[in-house]
Parts: sequence; C-alpha cells; structure tokens
Amino acid sequence: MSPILLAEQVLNGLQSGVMLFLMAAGLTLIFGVMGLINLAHGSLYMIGAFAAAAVAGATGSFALALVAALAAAAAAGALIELLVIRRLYARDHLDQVLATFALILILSEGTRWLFGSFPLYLNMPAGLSGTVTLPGGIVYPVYRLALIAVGIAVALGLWWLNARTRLGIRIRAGENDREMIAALGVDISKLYTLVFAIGAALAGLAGALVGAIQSVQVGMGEPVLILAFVVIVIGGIGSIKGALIGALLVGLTDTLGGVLLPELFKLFTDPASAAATGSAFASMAIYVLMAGVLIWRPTGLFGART
Amino acid sequence: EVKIGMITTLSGGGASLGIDTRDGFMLAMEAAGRDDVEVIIEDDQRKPDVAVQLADKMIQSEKVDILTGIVWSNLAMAVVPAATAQGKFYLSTNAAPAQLAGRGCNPNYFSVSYQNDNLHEAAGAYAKSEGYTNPFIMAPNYPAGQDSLNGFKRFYGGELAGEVYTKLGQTDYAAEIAQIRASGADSIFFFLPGGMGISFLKQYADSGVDLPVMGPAFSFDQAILQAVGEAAMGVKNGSNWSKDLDNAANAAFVSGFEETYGRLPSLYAAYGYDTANLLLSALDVAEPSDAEAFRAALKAAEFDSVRGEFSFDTNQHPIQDIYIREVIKEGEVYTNKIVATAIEDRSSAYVDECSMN
Amino acid sequence: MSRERLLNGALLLALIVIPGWALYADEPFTITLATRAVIFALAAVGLNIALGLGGLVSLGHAVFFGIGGYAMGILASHAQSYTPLIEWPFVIEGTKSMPVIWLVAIVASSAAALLIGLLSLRTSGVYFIMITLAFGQMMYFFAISWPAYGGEDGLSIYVRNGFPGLNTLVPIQFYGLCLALLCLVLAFNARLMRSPFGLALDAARQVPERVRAVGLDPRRLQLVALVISGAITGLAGALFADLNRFVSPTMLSWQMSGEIMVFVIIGGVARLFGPVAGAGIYVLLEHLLGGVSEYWQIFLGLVLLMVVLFGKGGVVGMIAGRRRDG
Amino acid sequence: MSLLSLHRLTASYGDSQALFGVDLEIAEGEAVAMMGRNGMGKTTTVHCICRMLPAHGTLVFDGHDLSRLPSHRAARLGIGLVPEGRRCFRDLSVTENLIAAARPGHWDAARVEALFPRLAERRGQRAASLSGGEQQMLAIGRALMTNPRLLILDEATEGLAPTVRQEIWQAVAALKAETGMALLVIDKSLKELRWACDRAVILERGRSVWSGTMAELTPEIGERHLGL
Amino acid sequence: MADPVLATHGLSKAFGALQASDAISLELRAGEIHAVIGPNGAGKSTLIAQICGSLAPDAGRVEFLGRDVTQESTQARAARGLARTFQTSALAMEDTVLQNALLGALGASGRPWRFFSRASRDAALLDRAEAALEAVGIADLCELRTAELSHGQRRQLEVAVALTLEPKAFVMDEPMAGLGQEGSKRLTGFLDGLRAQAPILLVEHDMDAVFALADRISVLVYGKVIATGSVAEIRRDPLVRDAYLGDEA
Ligand SMILES: Nc1ncnc2c1ncn2[C@@H]1O[C@H](COP(=O)(O)OP(=O)(O)OP(=O)(O)O)[C@@H](O)[C@H]1O
Ligand SMILES: Nc1ncnc2c1ncn2[C@@H]1O[C@H](COP(=O)(O)OP(=O)(O)OP(=O)(O)O)[C@@H](O)[C@H]1O
Ligand SMILES: [Mg+2]
Ligand SMILES: [Mg+2]
Repeated sequence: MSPILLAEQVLNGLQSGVMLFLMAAGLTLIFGVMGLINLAHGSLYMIGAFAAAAVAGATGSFALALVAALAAAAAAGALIELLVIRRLYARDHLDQVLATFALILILSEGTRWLFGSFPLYLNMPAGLSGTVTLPGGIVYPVYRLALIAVGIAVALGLWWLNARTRLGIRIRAGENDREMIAALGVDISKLYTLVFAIGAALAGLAGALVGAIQSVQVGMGEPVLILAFVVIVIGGIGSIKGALIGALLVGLTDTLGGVLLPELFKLFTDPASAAATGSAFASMAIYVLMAGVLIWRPTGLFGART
Repeated sequence: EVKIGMITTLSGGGASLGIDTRDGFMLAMEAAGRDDVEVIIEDDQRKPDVAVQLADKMIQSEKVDILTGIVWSNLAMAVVPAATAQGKFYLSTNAAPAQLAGRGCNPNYFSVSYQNDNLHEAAGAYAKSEGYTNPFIMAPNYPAGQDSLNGFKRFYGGELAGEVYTKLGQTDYAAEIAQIRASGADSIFFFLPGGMGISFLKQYADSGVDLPVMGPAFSFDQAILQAVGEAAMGVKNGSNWSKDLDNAANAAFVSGFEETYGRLPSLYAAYGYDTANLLLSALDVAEPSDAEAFRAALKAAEFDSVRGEFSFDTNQHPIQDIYIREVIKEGEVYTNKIVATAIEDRSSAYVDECSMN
Repeated sequence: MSRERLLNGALLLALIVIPGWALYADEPFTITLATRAVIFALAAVGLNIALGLGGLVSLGHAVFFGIGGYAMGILASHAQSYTPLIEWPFVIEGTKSMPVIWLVAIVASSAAALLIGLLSLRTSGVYFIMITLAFGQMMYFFAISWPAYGGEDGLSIYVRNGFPGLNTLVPIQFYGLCLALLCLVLAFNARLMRSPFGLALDAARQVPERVRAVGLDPRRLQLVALVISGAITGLAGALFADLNRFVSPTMLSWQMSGEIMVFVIIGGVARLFGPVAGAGIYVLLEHLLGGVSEYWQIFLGLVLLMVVLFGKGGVVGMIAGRRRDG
Repeated sequence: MSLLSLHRLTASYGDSQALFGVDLEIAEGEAVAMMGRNGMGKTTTVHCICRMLPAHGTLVFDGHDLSRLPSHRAARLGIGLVPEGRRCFRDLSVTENLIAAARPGHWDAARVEALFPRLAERRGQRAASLSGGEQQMLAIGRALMTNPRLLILDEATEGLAPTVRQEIWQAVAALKAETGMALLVIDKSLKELRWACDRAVILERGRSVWSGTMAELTPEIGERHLGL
Repeated sequence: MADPVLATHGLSKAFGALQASDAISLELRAGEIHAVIGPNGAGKSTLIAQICGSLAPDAGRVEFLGRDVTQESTQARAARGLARTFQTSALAMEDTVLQNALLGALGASGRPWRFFSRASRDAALLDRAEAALEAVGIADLCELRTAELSHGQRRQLEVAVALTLEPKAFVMDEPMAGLGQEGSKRLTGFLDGLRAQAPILLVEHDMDAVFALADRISVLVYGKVIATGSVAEIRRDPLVRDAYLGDEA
C-alpha cells in the first residue's frame, strides 16, 4: 500500500469519525448530560432524514430540507419528552430502556406507514457535490469536507453549552439531584424538555446531512444508535471532548481495520480468504476497541472517576 | 380447497421486498379468481426464528399444503428443510441458497426465481465479453456475499484488481472507494443489497472515480433506483427479468401491476407473479394431496412465465436466459432496459451435487 | 397468602392448563407457541438473576443464548453427518441426545459468562451495559462471517434431538420437558433469592462499599451470579434451537439481548415469576397483534409503553404490588 | 403578618403518615428553631415547606398559598434550603454548584467565597471529593445564592469542626441582622440554637407539641420533649 | 506494653498538590478509644479510607494485629476483624433494617456461598443481627425498609452493622453526626462500654462525646498529626484551641 493511499485512508478514518460524532452529538447531550438512555435516538435521526427527503422532494431546496429536518426532529423530541420521557427521569435505566425501545417500534412503523416501505431519495446540493484536490494529491469530496466542518462546529457548540452556560450547569446539576435543583428554584422540567429537543434536533440534522450520502430508509437509525453509544462510552459519559475523541478513534479503527486487516491476512493465505477473514475481524474491531478501553479505563477515556 | 401459506417480510427495514413479492403473487391469484385456493400471508419480520414459528403455525394449525414467499436466504435455510421434511411443498419466490440447489435439494422444493449465484454469474460473463481485464469486486462478508463473488469469478475467470469484503450493514464506503481509485481497476462489480447499495452508489458518484459499474439486479431494482437517482445511470446489471422483456405474459403483468398498485413492478413482484402462475398451472392438473402427481405437474412448468422460456432442471431450479440491463431514465422515473443476453439457458453450478439426477 | 403468590400460582396453572386444552382441542400450534414462551421465560429467568438480583444490566445475554443454541446446532449437525467434532488430540463425536447437549450448553455458556464477567465487572452502570453489548456484537459478527457452521445462514437440524423415554417430536412432550426445566430453575431461583448468597448479592447491587466493609467481595458475588445467569440462559438457548430445529446468528444479535431484557422488564425485575409473565405476554402479543395490521408493531410499542408508564414494577408489580422481602 | 405560616399540616410517605398536625409561624426577620428527637418529623416538615412532599393543611408563604405550587416556584418566592445530608451536586465543581443556584440579588459567588474562604481554595474541585465540612459550607453557600427571604438550615452544622461551627453561627447571626432574612433552623446543639434563635417549636411524633421563646424553654420542657 | 491492635506508620497520600495525609503515624491499643479530631478537610476520612483499604497510600504502612495489611483489599481487612462505619451512611436502602444487620453477620461468618438455605432462618446469623440492633436501640424497627428510616435512625443502623462483625477493632467516622442530643448521649454511653470488646478509632466533631470518651486524642491539621495526648492535654494545647476547638475547649 502506497503512503499516499495510507494517508488518504487515515483521512477517511478521521472524516468518518467526525461524521460519527455528528451522529452521536445529540445522544451525547441526552445520554451524557441528562443521563437518559434514549434508544429512540436513532428514530429521531431517521425522522430528520425523512423530513429532509420529503421537503427536498417537494421544494428542491436542500437548505429548506435541513430546516425541516431540524424542526421535525425537535418537535418530535419535545413531544416525546412531554408525553413519555418526563415520567422516566426518576426511574431506573431499565424503564428508560423499555420505554424508548417501545418508541422505536412506534416511530419506525409510524414512519413506514406515512412514507411507505421504499427508500427515499435525498441528494446533496449541487453546490457541494464534486471533489477538490487536497495538498499531497488526495482527491476528496467537497461534501465530506463540509460534514467535517459541521461536526467540529457542533462539537464546539456543545462544549460551550455544557461547560460554559448556566443552562448546561443546571442540566448537569439536575442529573445529580433533580429534587434539589428544583428546590433551589430552577424549573428543571422545562430545561429538560428544551435539552431533549436540542438533542433531537441534532439527531435530525445528522440524519439529513448523512442521509444525503447514505440510504434514507426505515431502520436506518438502529446501526447508528449502537455506533453512537460505542462512541460515547469510549469517550466517557458526559464528556463532549471524550465523545469527539471516541468518535475519531472509532472512525480510525473501523476504516483502517477494514483496510489493513485483509492486507495482513494476505501475508498468510490467498487473497479471497484473506479478504473474508480480514473483514470478519475488521467488523469486530470497534467492539474490541470498546471492550479494551473499558477494561483499561472502566469509565471511558474522559469519564468521571469515582 | 387448497391452502397456501406465504411467509414474507412485511415490516421493518426489508419490508419493500416482501411487499412486492406478495403483491406480485396476489396479482396472479386474483386474476385467476379461483375460490378454492386460499392464501394465508404472515410477516416474518426478517427474523429466522419468527419465520420458523410461522411455518409451524401454518403447517400445524392452518394445515397448509404449500409454503412460499421467503425473501432472505438465511430465513429460507431455517424454514425449508424442516417444511419439506414434513412433506410440504415449498416454492421459492426469491431466496435460493447453494445448499438447497446441491446436496440439500429436495423433491418438494422448487425455486421459481433462480439459483442465488445466477445474476452474479451473468455480470461475470458480461465482464468477460466486454473485455474487462482488471475488475475490482466487492460484497458484504456473509454467505450470500461470498457466493456472489464466487459466482462472478466463475464466469469471468480473469485477473482481478482487488477483491474486498465489506461489513454487513456498512454505510460509509470512502475507504473502499479510495482503494478502488488506487487499484488501477478498469471496472467495478459489486453486490450490496438494500441500503448498502444506495449508500455506495451515492458516494461513488460523488467521488470523481469514473469506471464502468456492474452488479446483480438487486441493487438496481425498481424500488431502489428511485432512491439512488442520477447516481445509478448507466450501470449494467445482471437479471433474469426486466419490464421490457418482450413477451405477452410480461406485458400483461407489467400493465396489470401498474394498474392495480400504481407503481412499476420489481423483480420480486415478477417472481411472485410467476410462482403463483406456476402453482395455478399445477393445481389445474393435480391436488397437492397427491404429492407425486402434483410434483410432476410443477416440474412440467406448463405456465406462461414473464421471463419467456422457462423450465426446471433436475434439481428443480430454473433453466433460463440471463440478461444484462442498463439503468435509464424514462421521463421522471429511473428504470432498466435490456442491453444484452449474458448467458443463455443457464441452470446452476450445483446441479450435479443434487441426488435427484 | 400474598397476592404475588396467588399470581404465581395462577401463572403456573396457566402453563399447565392452556397446553392441556390445546392438546384436547387439537391445536398443536398453541402448544408450540407455549413452548416458545416457556423457553423465552427460561432465558429471562436466567437474565433476571444477573439483572434483578445482581443489578448487572447485561445487554449481552444473547451471547449465552446463542452459545447454547450453537452447542446444540454443532453437536447435532456433526451427529447428523457422522463427522466427528474434533479428531485430535482425541475424537469427539457429535450427539443427538438432549441431556448431553444441555450439559455442553451449560458448561460452554458458563465458561463464556466467567470470561465476560471477569473482564466486564471492572465496569459498572451504563459502562457495564455497553461492554456486555460489545462482547455480544463481537460474537455476532464472528458468527456471521465464520463459514464453518453456516455463517449468517445458520445451521439446520432436520429432526429434533432425542430425550430418553420421550418422543420429542410430539409437541406436548417437548413442551413438558421445557416446562419441567423451567419449574426446576424457578425453584432454584426462589431458594437463591432468600439464601445468604442472595442477600449478599442484593446488597452488592445496592452498596458495594458496605459489602466490602463486612468482609465480602462484591465483584466475586456478582461474577458467580453472572455465571449462574449465563448457564441458565445457555440452557434456554439449546432448547430454543431445538424448538426451531435451527440455529443462526440472530440468536446472538443485540436485538435478541434486548428482547430477553424486555421480557424481564415487562414482567417485573427481580420478581420470581416476572420473566414468566413477561415472556408469556410478549409471545401472546406478537401472535395476536401480528394478524391485526401490517403496522402491528405500532400497537406492540403502545402496549409496552403503557406497561412502563403506568405499571411500576412490570406486570407482576402492577398486580401484586411492591416487593416485600423476607 | 407572618412570613411563613403552617397550620395543622399533615403529610405521608406512601401509606405511612409522618406528620399529624404541625403548626408553625415565622415572622419576617425572625429566627425559629425546630427541635425534636430523631425521627419526629423535622425534615418531613421542611420537605413539605419546600414542596418536595405533598401535604395537607394550611401552608402559606408571604401571602401565597404554597400547597399548589411546584417546588421551583416555592423556591423562587424566596425559600432557600440547606438540606439534610448536604446533597451537593457531586459531579459539578464548587463554582458550578454555586452558579447552578444563582438568582439575582446581593449574594453572588464572590460574597459566598468571602464568607467561606475554604470554598475559594477548592473552587475547581468536584463536590464529591470535598471533605464533609467543605460540602456543608458549599450547601449553605448554594442556598444563599438563591437570595432567600427565608433560609432553612436542616442540620447545617452536622459534621463541622467546632471553630467552623462557631463561624457559621456568627455568619448566620450577621446575615439575619444585616439582611433581615428569616431563619428556620434544625440543629442538635441546644446551646447554639439558644444563641442564634428567637423562638422554638418542638415536634414529637409528627405533631408540634410546644412553642415559645427561647427563654421559655426550660430544662423541664427539654427533658420532657427532647430527652435532655 | 502490648503491641497495638492497629497502627499506621508514615501514611502519606496526596491529591494533586494537596497533601491530604502527611506521614501519619498512629496507634490504637487494646481497650482504648483513640479519637482523631481536626478541622474539616484535615484528612480524617482520607486516613480512614487508607486504614480500611479503600484508598491506597502513596507511602507508609498499615499494621493490623501485628501484620502488615497495606497491600490487602478492604474485604480482606474486614475479614480479619476491622469494622468501619461510614461518614455518609452506606446501607442497602431497599432492604429491611434486619437484612442490613444480617448482611453484617453473614460477612462475619465468611460463608456467603450458600445458595439453598434461607438467610432469615439461620439462627446463628439472626442472633448476631438482633443482638446488634438491640444494642443500638433500634430492634423495634427491624421490619422497616431502610429507606423509611429518618437520618438519625440510619446512623444508628450504621453502627449496628459494624457491631455484627464482632470485630477486633472499630474505625468510626463521625458516628454521632445526625444524632440528636438524646441519641448522642445514648451512643456515648454505648461506645463507652464497647471499648472493652474492641478498641475504637473514633473520628468525631462532637466534642462533648470526644471529651467524655477518649483515652487519647490525636489532632490532625492539613494532613499532619500536630498533637497526641490525653483529653486534658489536648484541651490545654493552644495550637489545638486555635486550629480547631475555639471556645469549645
Ligand atoms: N422516605 C420515607 N419513607 C417512609 N417513611 C419515612 C421516610 N422518611 C422519613 N420517614 C419516617 O418519617 C418519620 C419522620 O422522619 P424525619 O426525617 O422527618 O425525622 P427527623 O425529625 O428529621 O429526624 P432526624 O433528626 O433523625 O433527621 C420517621 O419516623 C421516619 O421513619
Ligand atoms: N478524591 C479526591 N480528590 C481531590 N481531593 C480530595 C479527594 N478526596 C479528598 N480530597 C481532599 O482532601 C482533603 C481531606 O479530605 P477528608 O475527607 O479526609 O477530610 P476530613 O478530615 O474527613 O474532613 P471532614 O471533617 O470535613 O469530614 C479535603 O480538602 C478534600 O477536599
Ligand atoms: Mg432530619
Ligand atoms: Mg470526613
């Protein structure tokens, strides 16, 4: 493998990491900061993608599609929080798991009922299609560079919200002791609805942005959900920095594992079975990474030590 | 009174395939208008254990005579051996894994669609006939994916620029596209069913790499093409059916399907339709309760297939022509047209392993 | 007699009466359905020991379920094709005898639980959920792409395995076998909950530092609980594979882990009969709603949602009230 | 007119009733001690006032009927709580704990740090790793950040060193004198309560059984109700 | 003089720049109550954590019954007979008071690997648990769930659980905290008698109790022992008055 190809693959890994962060960002907020296990996060991602596809199909405008994705996911998030999640903060994680599992069923099948079973069309705007040549001769799609930019902007925004604003501090306080923060005069219920809606909107945004280069279909949210959890847990729950670094690690491991492991096995067997064996190990790579990180650091890379 | 049990995927991510299967099947059933045939349809959720449970239910409490409808090979492998072991007939509308064509063939099992390798073989034959000398081939790492690449290689037979297995369910193909770019390939063959194919094609179209692309029909089928859009234009795909196949049965099927359901039919609909017609033709001759006679009637395949000439080989898999289609745009709709015949009278690679010779 | 005991009795009675009726009315599929529920209940009883008593929220129990399933699949497929499992250093043949398969399933899944436990118990809370999920995913992807035993296509066993003195192909006999195992395990579980071990485990879940301060090692208690739990779920996996005469990687998927967990939660965490009620209700809902509409999962979702929102402590909690110990 | 007035207050935890009729009046600027043996309902009464536990009976603060308000609204009317067991926000730093509670008024982080210099030294430290006494100071500081008109101190000097305790009582007295803040104080040290409070109520088995000025609290009464 | 039951030699622990324990050497002798007092944040709980094994010291040793236990786990030390109470109650809140006490008895018995017998029917365990609850005066609460106890009642249970261990030494972190006047008085009387059973290392801010109970007092300031002596000596010590006691002396 030539050095330039390797460099390109490293870049691909980092890029896919940022994309993963974008997908995980909303979950970081809801899970990491509010401490709520929201399995329905993937469904909110799907709702964003479907809303975008529907609006893009009707109006032809990608900008409007993004707005629609944000709005639809935020609205769905707020509604879900008011009707369901609100009753679950005081319960243990298990009730949250079951309730949000039920929400997956409802939202997925509801979406299918509305939009049918066939994948939808959503493409990137013409202005962002095509490639640029980076220094070193790497040809790279413009749209992916735009995704990197959005991902980094979201990371900074979240970090600022969480660490630097009173809203962020109060939310984290509520995560420690809801009753107490309310007794100090903070309307924590309203804050939580707001945060949940923001998290949902981020999921919707990711769904729309990533949906333009992937397939928009029912069920698209579930693989993302698992990956997003992997990312957050590797980074350490509640840490935005951790989520970003976790995402980059996962992106790199996944990409380089898929590329390098088959090469490695080619040293031992014929190309066809090397490709198969290598890719078999590659598909386990991120889980091996996660288990390894947790065994080494039981609360993730940047999680709070007790 | 004959009962037919259809087990197919009607909910969740893979539902579109099952829905087309069902709609094609029912189109033929309703056209026949026979009130002595009852079809029971159930949703397998794409889970093997649910499919097994449904098969048990249909056999044990509904007492069906014939089962059909399963889309996925892994579900077929869960249901078919047990069902045929209990003396039921199974007619496959899609999935036709190698085991069931070879060592595991069974007198009560018929594949009406194809043998899984066929469409990949067509792409391989096409690559050879086009004179490609350095294709890059790619499929997900699971049995069907491995069969796919083997099928392609079987009829292509030349050098490869690269052979890559991706993860099942992968959504980002930047790394593979970079490998393709660097490999010096002169063409690409890929098998990535469902959403994986959509993702790959969108990303490929935006990558600046511009090589001819081939694949089996699954990734370029009617339902999926609309989601891929412009990115699929010009792609060559191997198929045993196309909506522009010139025969009377096909014309009637395509217009009837469009009229009834308001959309163009897919491959799966065509297989469903053919399966129903095959069944009906056999029911005209014999009752399923008379297994010997019914089997013979099925095997005769006295029906008008939408694929034109159609007969069964000794392993009860089809012998048929396999074509190459090209993705085109008709008005606002993306669809396919046949551009070549890849292999004539193709049976399957495993027929000699089947003991029913 | 407490309401919970009455409820437990009623559930047990239903498990006997319903299949009895089905036998009488010649509805063999109802028996198959009941068998499915009983096996799922067994898997969930296993999980409940880790999750309810030990507080170990494992999202990787499909590993044990799947290992049990593959123990049956591998042994039976070798017996079917008359090829030995291994030939070196000594020959091991496949088998079609259920008791042997069960034993292998239990040993293999406890070994897996021991290994996973040793590594995972360093973490706790949500991290534990995720690390068990990680092990589950590793097994799943391994099974999918490992060609020897069918990969994603799985392994088909054409005839059910045998049990001395029974014809397991007769639905009611196989059902009886599964029910007997479930009762055995429930009886064990009932003893366990009140035993000294149960007391210490319960405390280890709530205040590990206190348990340490009285001279016990909470992690070791939890490890033993996980091993017991994995063994039971593994046994259920072997039965499930036998019910379907088929095993595939879906038994190892995270959705499977999630489903087993859902059985426990809807039934009632840490309640003896919670998993039984949960599995029964789930199988019943799946069966009844499946015919209602193509979008039946919406209704399933709504029912589950109602159970969490309005029934604290699952169905058993709803009916029998809050848990009383002692 | 009294700032806070409770009349025949009753409350239950699920099936078990904990308060059977508590009467309590606190006037603007007054410091009242609430006394009673362990488990007699002092904390329960505080929870009712802060709307953390539903209650029956009259519950009026500054002319507002509290019994219909959610907890945060009651707090915004000017009730500040230093809860039993401190309950600092574990994962937040000292400064963040203070910011989380902040509401406009003359108390801000700088003033709190001036009152408790130890907190200034530990500004960036996670609350969970503070020493017991430091957490207690933080809990008081946090309640002050809400700029309350009534400050409730539930065992606020538990676990504090004698010197610190003296400082706190002095600070409390100064607060009262300076800002006219009313106080409801639960504490076990009778000596210090006498020094800091104007009046006292005594609870016994969920009922207020005695009330009067500190001077009226004779040793006999102490012996009868408090087991002194 | 007999060997001390429990001793620390030069225990040191730093949290970043903060020296929480600075070469602490202490002894707890048979039959005595040795009080450790000091300002908040002086490092008392940190010292206890190192003695009991939940925190590893940077340097120094812990000796218990003449054996170096520095490398041993918390549970191993507890099994040797070192009982502690926590500054913030650590109890199984969902369980009953009796079950919490039974847990202590079970720990002391060292036989938790019994899967079939019933814990609440085990006479040996039950006797121990009930005796301990009786001793601290909450035997009548034994069927209540711990979450239903008031703060003070939980403090009492905390001590009872330590008692069930029938240990060779007690380490208590502010057992009086949260107890009312009456409760403190009662516990003081109780601890007074307990020293005959096993010596007590007592961390406490309740000076009435400390002065009434302690045979010796060590004063910890900024992680250092600045004075050790009898009650009278400590009360007189101007350094201690300044750093800690104020007018309490
Ligand atoms: N969460 C609860 N559930 C049930 N009962 C409770 C609960 N909290 C307290 N109780 C009961 O209510 C009564 C009053 O408790 P409360 O906490 O108000 O006492 P207190 O006067 O503050 O005592 P202490 O001085 O020990 O803190 C006690 O008898 C206690 O058992
Ligand atoms: N994990 C930690 N990280 C950083 N600092 C810590 C940690 N644990 C304790 N400290 C600091 O070490 C010092 C000693 O704490 P310790 O809890 O031992 O005090 P203490 O003497 O028990 O005080 P108190 O009487 O208030 O309980 C405190 O200043 C505390 O903030
Ligand atoms: Mg209290
Ligand atoms: Mg302390």
